[in-house]
Amino acid sequence: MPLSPAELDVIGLTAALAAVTTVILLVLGTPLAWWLATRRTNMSALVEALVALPLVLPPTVLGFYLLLALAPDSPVGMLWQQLTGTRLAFSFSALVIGSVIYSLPFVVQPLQSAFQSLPAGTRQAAATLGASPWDQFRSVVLPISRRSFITAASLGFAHTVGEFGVILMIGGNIPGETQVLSIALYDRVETLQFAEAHRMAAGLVVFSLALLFFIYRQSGASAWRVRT
Amino acid sequence: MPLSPAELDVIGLTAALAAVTTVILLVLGTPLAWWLATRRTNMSALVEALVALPLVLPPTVLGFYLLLALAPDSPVGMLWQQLTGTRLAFSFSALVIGSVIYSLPFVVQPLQSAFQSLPAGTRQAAATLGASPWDQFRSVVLPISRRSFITAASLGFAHTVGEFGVILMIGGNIPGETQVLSIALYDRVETLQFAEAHRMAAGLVVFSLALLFFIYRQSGASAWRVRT
Amino acid sequence: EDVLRIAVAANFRATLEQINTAYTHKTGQKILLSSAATGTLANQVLHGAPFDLFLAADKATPEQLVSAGKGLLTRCYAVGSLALLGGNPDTLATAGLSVAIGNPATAPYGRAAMDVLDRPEFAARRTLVRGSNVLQAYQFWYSGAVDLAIVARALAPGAYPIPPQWHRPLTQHLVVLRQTDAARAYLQWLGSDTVRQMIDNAGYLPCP
Amino acid sequence: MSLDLDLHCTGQQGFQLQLQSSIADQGVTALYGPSGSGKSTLLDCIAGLREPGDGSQISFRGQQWLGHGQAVPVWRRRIGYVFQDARLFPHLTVAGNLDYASQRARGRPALERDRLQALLGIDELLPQKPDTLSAGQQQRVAIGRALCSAPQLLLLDEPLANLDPMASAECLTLLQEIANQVDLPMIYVSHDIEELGQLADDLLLLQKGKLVDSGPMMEMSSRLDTQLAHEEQAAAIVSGHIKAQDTHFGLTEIEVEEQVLYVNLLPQAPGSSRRLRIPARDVSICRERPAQSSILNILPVTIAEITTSGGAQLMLRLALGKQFLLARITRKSAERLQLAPGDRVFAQIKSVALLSEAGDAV
Amino acid sequence: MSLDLDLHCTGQQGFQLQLQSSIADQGVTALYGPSGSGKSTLLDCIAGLREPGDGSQISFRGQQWLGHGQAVPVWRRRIGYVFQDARLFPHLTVAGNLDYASQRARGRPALERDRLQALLGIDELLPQKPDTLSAGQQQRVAIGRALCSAPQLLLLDEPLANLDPMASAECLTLLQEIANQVDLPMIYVSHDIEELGQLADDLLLLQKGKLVDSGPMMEMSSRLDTQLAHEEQAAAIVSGHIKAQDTHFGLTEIEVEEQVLYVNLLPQAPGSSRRLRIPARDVSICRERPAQSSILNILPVTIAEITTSGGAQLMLRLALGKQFLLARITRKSAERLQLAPGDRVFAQIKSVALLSEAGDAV
Ligand SMILES: Nc1ncnc2c1ncn2[C@@H]1O[C@H](COP(=O)(O)OP(=O)(O)OP(=O)(O)O)[C@@H](O)[C@H]1O
Ligand SMILES: Nc1ncnc2c1ncn2[C@@H]1O[C@H](COP(=O)(O)OP(=O)(O)OP(=O)(O)O)[C@@H](O)[C@H]1O
Ligand code: MOO
Ligand SMILES: [Mg+2]
Ligand SMILES: [Mg+2]
Repeated sequence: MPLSPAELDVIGLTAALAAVTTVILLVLGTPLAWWLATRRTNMSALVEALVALPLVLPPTVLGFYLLLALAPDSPVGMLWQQLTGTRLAFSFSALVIGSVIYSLPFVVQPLQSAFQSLPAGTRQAAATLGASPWDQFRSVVLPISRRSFITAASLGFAHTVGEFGVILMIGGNIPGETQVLSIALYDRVETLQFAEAHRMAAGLVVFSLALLFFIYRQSGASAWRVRT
Repeated sequence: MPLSPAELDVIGLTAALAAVTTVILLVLGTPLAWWLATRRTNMSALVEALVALPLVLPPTVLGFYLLLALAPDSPVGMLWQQLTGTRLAFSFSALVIGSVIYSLPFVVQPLQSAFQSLPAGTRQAAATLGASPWDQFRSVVLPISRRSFITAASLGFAHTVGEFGVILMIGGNIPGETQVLSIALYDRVETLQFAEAHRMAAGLVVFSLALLFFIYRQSGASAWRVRT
Repeated sequence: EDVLRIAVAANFRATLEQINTAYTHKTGQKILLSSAATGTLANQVLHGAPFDLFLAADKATPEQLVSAGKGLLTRCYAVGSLALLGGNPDTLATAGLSVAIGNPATAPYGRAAMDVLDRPEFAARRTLVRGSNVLQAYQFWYSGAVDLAIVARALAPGAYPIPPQWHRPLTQHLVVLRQTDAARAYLQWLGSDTVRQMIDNAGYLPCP
Repeated sequence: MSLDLDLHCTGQQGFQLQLQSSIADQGVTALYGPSGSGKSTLLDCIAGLREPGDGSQISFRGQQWLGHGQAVPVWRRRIGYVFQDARLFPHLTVAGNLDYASQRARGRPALERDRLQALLGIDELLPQKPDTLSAGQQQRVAIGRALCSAPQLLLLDEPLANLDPMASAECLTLLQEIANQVDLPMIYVSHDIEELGQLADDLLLLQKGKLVDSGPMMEMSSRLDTQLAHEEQAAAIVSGHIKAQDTHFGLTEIEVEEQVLYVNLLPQAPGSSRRLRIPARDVSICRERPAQSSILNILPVTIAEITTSGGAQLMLRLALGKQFLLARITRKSAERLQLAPGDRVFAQIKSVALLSEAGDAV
Repeated sequence: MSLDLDLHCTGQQGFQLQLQSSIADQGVTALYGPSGSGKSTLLDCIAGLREPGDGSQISFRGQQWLGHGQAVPVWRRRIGYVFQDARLFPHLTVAGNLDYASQRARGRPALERDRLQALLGIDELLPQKPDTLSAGQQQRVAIGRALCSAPQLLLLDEPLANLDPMASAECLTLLQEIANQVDLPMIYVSHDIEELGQLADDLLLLQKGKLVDSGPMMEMSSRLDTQLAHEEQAAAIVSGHIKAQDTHFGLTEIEVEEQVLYVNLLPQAPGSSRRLRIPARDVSICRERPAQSSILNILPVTIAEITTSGGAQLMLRLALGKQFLLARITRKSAERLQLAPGDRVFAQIKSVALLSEAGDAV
C-alpha cells in the first residue's frame, strides 16, 4: 500500500521537525543537565523547575503564550523579521521553537538523572589520572551514560513527533510547512476519513513499536544477574 | 481576584482527574516497573515498548483509537454499559482511562530506572539477612528510590493536568464533566476571552513553578560533594 | 436528568450563549454548551457524545447524522455570511499576505472562505493559515499573527462584508439527537420570535 | 551433618570453580587461596547469590539447598554473609543497619546487642550514615549486622582486611568467642595465615577454582607437602593442656607431650586443653641444650623429615612425642650441624602464639 | 623541597583532622593509625578530592596546591591515587583502564607497560571488565593504572589489603623497585607494620585525626616510647652494606657495625648499602655465645634500655655500635639472666627480613 504524495509530505515534515528539534535539544540539554546535576542551589532548583514546567503546563497554555510572543508585532517576531526577512508566526521555525521548549524536560531529565547516579568515585579517579573536567565528561561520563543519551534522544524525538496541542495553536495547519502528522491525523479523523486515519495511525504504531522494541532490547542486561 | 464558579468547576475537575489517574498509575506502574527492571527477555522488551508507546504516538492517534474503542457500540462500551448502567464515551471515566494510558510511561520509566540503578549488592545483602522479596522491596528498594516515587507521582500528575490532545478527541468539551483545564483554556483563547485565559494560564504557571521548585529543592544533595 | 446538552458550530456559539442565558433566566433550565467545528462535533456524535441537540453550520452534516441513525430530525435555524478582517476585499489580491480561515475539512465557514479565495481575481501567492474552526481563524487574526482572516460576519460586525454570491450558501441546520421533554421545549423556544429577533440582530439572515 | 557441596560454576576467561567437599557444620572452616582462586565465588554459591551450573548440589544439615530441581531462596537459608565490600544499606544509619538484621532474626543472636557494639567498637558510630564511615568502620558494622541476624551459618569474606592490628585482634577474639560458645559454623576467607591459624579448625585450600587440599588445620599446618608449609608464615599447631599458672611472671605453663611450654598468662583453669600455633621461622635447632639464654622454651625433639623449601633454606619436621613441630633453618646451618632424619636435637622456640588467643611471644 | 601540609578538615560526629607536617618529597612515607583515624581523609585532602577548612594549606615542591586563595584542581596535581576501593572505570576493560591512564600521562611512566602487567600478574585479565574481577584482581589493576599515569606523587590507600601473601610480596617488590629507582615520592597507608617496615623511609602516626608522632622509620621503630614499639610487630631497622655473596649456600653477608649478618642471597653487588628490619620478637639474649646452634646471626651487643611493654614481657633496646636493636623477652628470662642496662650480652637473631626485599629468615 504505497503512500500518497500528501502523506509523504506530512511524514517528511514531521521527521524533519523531530530531527531538528532533537539535535537542538541534545546540544542545549546536555550542558544544562550537567549543570543541574552538579549544582545544588536555590538558583538551580528554580532552573530545574522552569525546565520541568512544560511537563505540567497544558500545551494550550504554552501555545497561547507562544502565539502572542511570536506574532509579527511582538519583540521576538520583529527581531526575527529583521534578522531573517521572513515571518516567524506559523512557520517551520516557530514549530521548532515550540517543540524545543515543549520537549526540553524529556531530554534534560534522563540526562540529569544519569549524571547524578554516576558514582562520584569514578569521576574522582579520572581526575587523579589527569583528566580535565571536559575530558572527564567525554571519557567517563558520556560513555557510562550512553544508554541515557539514547533514551533522551529517543524521548525527545518521540515527543516531538507526538506533539499536538502546541502545534494546533501555533502551526496553522499549513500543508508542507506546519501540517505535521499529529495534526494531519486529527484532520482525517474529524472529516471521517477513517480508512486513511487508520492507515496513518497503524503505520505509526507499528513503526514506533518496532523502534522502541529495538531500543529496549539493545539496552543491556538487567541490573541483577541472579534471583535473591 | 476570586475565581468564578465556572473556573472552580474546571479546576476541581482537572485536579480530580489528575489525582485519580496518579493513584491508579502508581498502583499499576510500580509492579510493572519492578517487573521490567528485573526481567530481561524479548517479552519484557515488548512490554517496555508498549508502555513507552504513548510517548511516541501523537495524542490524536491514541485519541482516535480510544474514540473507537470506547464508543457505545464497541465491545468495551457495551460491557461498561452492562456493568455500570452508564455511558462510557465522553464521560469522566473515559478521561481517566485515556489519561492512565497516556501518562503510564511518565510513572513507569522513572521508577524502572530507579529500580535498575539500585546496586545489586544492597538487595543481596537484604536477602542474606532473611528479607523475602516483598520485604526487600518494602524495606530497601522503596526507601532508596523514594525520590523517584516523588518524581514519578509528580510527573504523572503533571502530565495529566497538561493532557490536551487525547481529551480533545474523547472528552467532547462538556463543561463540568469533561472540560478540563487545558481544554477550557483552549476554549477561552478561541473565544478571545484573553483576560480569563491569562488568569488561568498565569495561575497555573505560578502554581506549577512553585510546586516544582519545592520538589526540586527538597530532592536532596547533589551526587558530588567536591569539585574535581 | 434535567440538563440540556447542546453542541454548537463555532460561528454560532456567541449568539447561542445569549439565547441560552435568556432561556435559563426564564425557565431555570440548565444548559451545557460545547462548541467546535461542525465536522468535529459530528464526529463526536457518531462516537457516542451525549448531546441532545446539535446546531451545525451547514445542511449536509445534520442530514448525514440522520441517515446514520444518530439524528431524528433536522431544521434550518439561520443563514450565515462572511466578512473579511484586516482590509478590504481588494487586499485579497495582494501577494505575500497571510490569511486565516476555518479548516475547510471540518468547518463549513472554511469551505465557504475557500470559495472566495479560489476566485480568479484573488489568485495570489499567500500563506493560508487554517484554524481548526472559524473561531480559531478569528483568534489568529486577533492575536496579530496573520494579516487577514475570513470569518463569520456575526463574529466581526465591523469587518468588510463579503458578497454572498462569492461562496456557497451557509444554510445552518440543527439536528435533534435525543427527543426529550427538555429538548422539545427548548426547540419550541428556539423557533419563537424573540429568538428569531436575537439571531437577526447577531448578523444572521432568516432561513429561506 | 555437614555442609555438602558439589559445585561447578563458570566465570570469565575460562575460570571454572569445580569443587566437591563436605564442610563440617561446626567450628570455623578456613578458605585460603590466591587472589582470583574463586573464594568469593564459592561463598556466593553457598549463599545462593550465584547460580552454579546444572547438576550442582548444596545441602546443609540434611536440608537440600540446591539440586534435585530444588533451590531454597537466599532469604530462607538463614546465612549471615560479611561481604568483601561491606554493602551496608545506604539509607539507614549504623543503628538502622543493625536493627534491620535484628528485626529479621529467626533465633537468638549469639551476642547481646550492647556487648556486640562495644566489642566491635562501633558504639559511637550508631547515628552515622554508611557513606560517612571509614572503610574499617564499615567492615565492623557489616560484621555486626551479620551477627545480629542470628544466622545458622556465617560466611566471612576477608572481614578484617581493612582493620588495624588492634581492631583486628578484637574482632578476632569476638569471632572466636562466638565460635566456641554458640552453635554457629563459619566459613572464613582470609589471606592472613596467622589469623586463620588462630581461628580455624579446618582448612580448604583453593587454587584456580579447584580444591587442592583440605583437612584439619592442625594436621594441614604440620604436613610438609601442602602449600602452606612453603608459605612465609608456615606454622605447626600442637595441642596440650594447662599445667600451672605463674602469676608472678604472668606466664602459663602448658604441658605438651610431657614437656612444658611457657606462654602468656591465660584465663583458663589448670587442666583445660589449649592449642598452640608455632611458626616454623620461630624455631631454631641446637645440638646441645643452651644455658643462659632468654629463650624459655627448649624442647628435646627428633628430626622426622627434612625438605628444601626455598633456595637457601630447609624445612624440618620435628617429632615431639606424637605431635610435630616445623622449623625453618638455612642450608648452611644444617650442613654445619650435620643434621639428618633420626637425630635427636633441641628445638628452641622464640615465640609462641596461642591458637585460641591473640597470644604473644615468650 | 617537600610536601607541606597545614590542614583542618571536619567529618562526622565531631571528627576533626588537624595536622601540620612536612613530608619528604622522596622515598616512601608511611601513614599508620587505627581505623577511622583519618588516613583516607588526609589522602583525599592531598589529592584535592576533599576541600579542607578555610586557612588550610598544601604545597608540593614549592608549588602552592591550596591556600592563599588558590586551589590547583585535582587533575593538574599529577598525583596517582590507589583508592581503598579500586574505583576502576566500569565501562572499560582492564586494558582500557590502563590505556586511559597512559594516554594522559605527562611524563615517562616508571615502568614499561609489559613489565608492569607481568609483575602485577594482570596479564591474563586484560580483556575483562572490572565487574568480573575478584577483589584482589581489581586492586592490582588499580595499582597498575595509577602507575601508568606517570604521577609526580603516589598515594596508596591500603593497596594490598585484599591480596594473598605471594601477590602482596610481588606488588611490594614492584613498589620498592620504583621507589628506589625513580623520583616518585609515595604516601603509603597500611595496617601492616611489616609491609611498612619493608617499604617506608618515614612514618606518620595518626590518631583521632591528630599527628601523634612522626620521623624516620628507622628511628621511630627503635625508639621505645612510640606507639610502634608496643605493637605486636615492633621491629628495629639497621643499615649496613653487602660484604660478600655466598652462592653455595644462597646467602649474602651484610656488614653492620663491623659485625656480619647472613641474609637470603641478594642481587646487589658487594659494597651496596642495605637496610634490615629486625622484629623484636625474633631477637633473644644469651650471656654466652651459643655453640652448635642453627642460628647464624649472633651479635655482641650492650643493653641500652629496658622497658616493660606488656604484662609478662620486657622490651630491650640493644646498642650495636651506633645503631640499635630491639628485643622482646619475658620478665622471667630477664630475672633469671639478671639483665641490667650496660650489660654486654649476645643477641641471637632468628629471623632477618631485609627491609628492601621480601627477604626471609636465616
Ligand atoms: N561476576 C563475575 N562474572 C564472571 N567472572 C567472575 C565474576 N566475579 C569473579 N569472576 C572471575 O572468577 C574468578 C574468581 O573470582 P573470585 O572473586 O571468586 O576470586 P577470589 O578468590 O575471591 O579472589 P580475591 O581474593 O581477589 O577476592 C576470577 O578469575 C574472576 O575473574
Ligand atoms: N565523607 C565523609 N563525611 C563525613 N565524615 C567522614 C567521611 N568519611 C569519613 N568520615 C569520618 O572521618 C573519620 C576518618 O575517616 P577516614 O576514612 O579518614 O579513616 P581511615 O583512617 O581511612 O580509616 P580506615 O583505616 O578504616 O580506612 C571517621 O570517623 C569517619 O566517620
Ligand atoms: O462554525 Mo464552523 O463549523 O467552525 O464553520
Ligand atoms: Mg574475593
Ligand atoms: Mg581509609
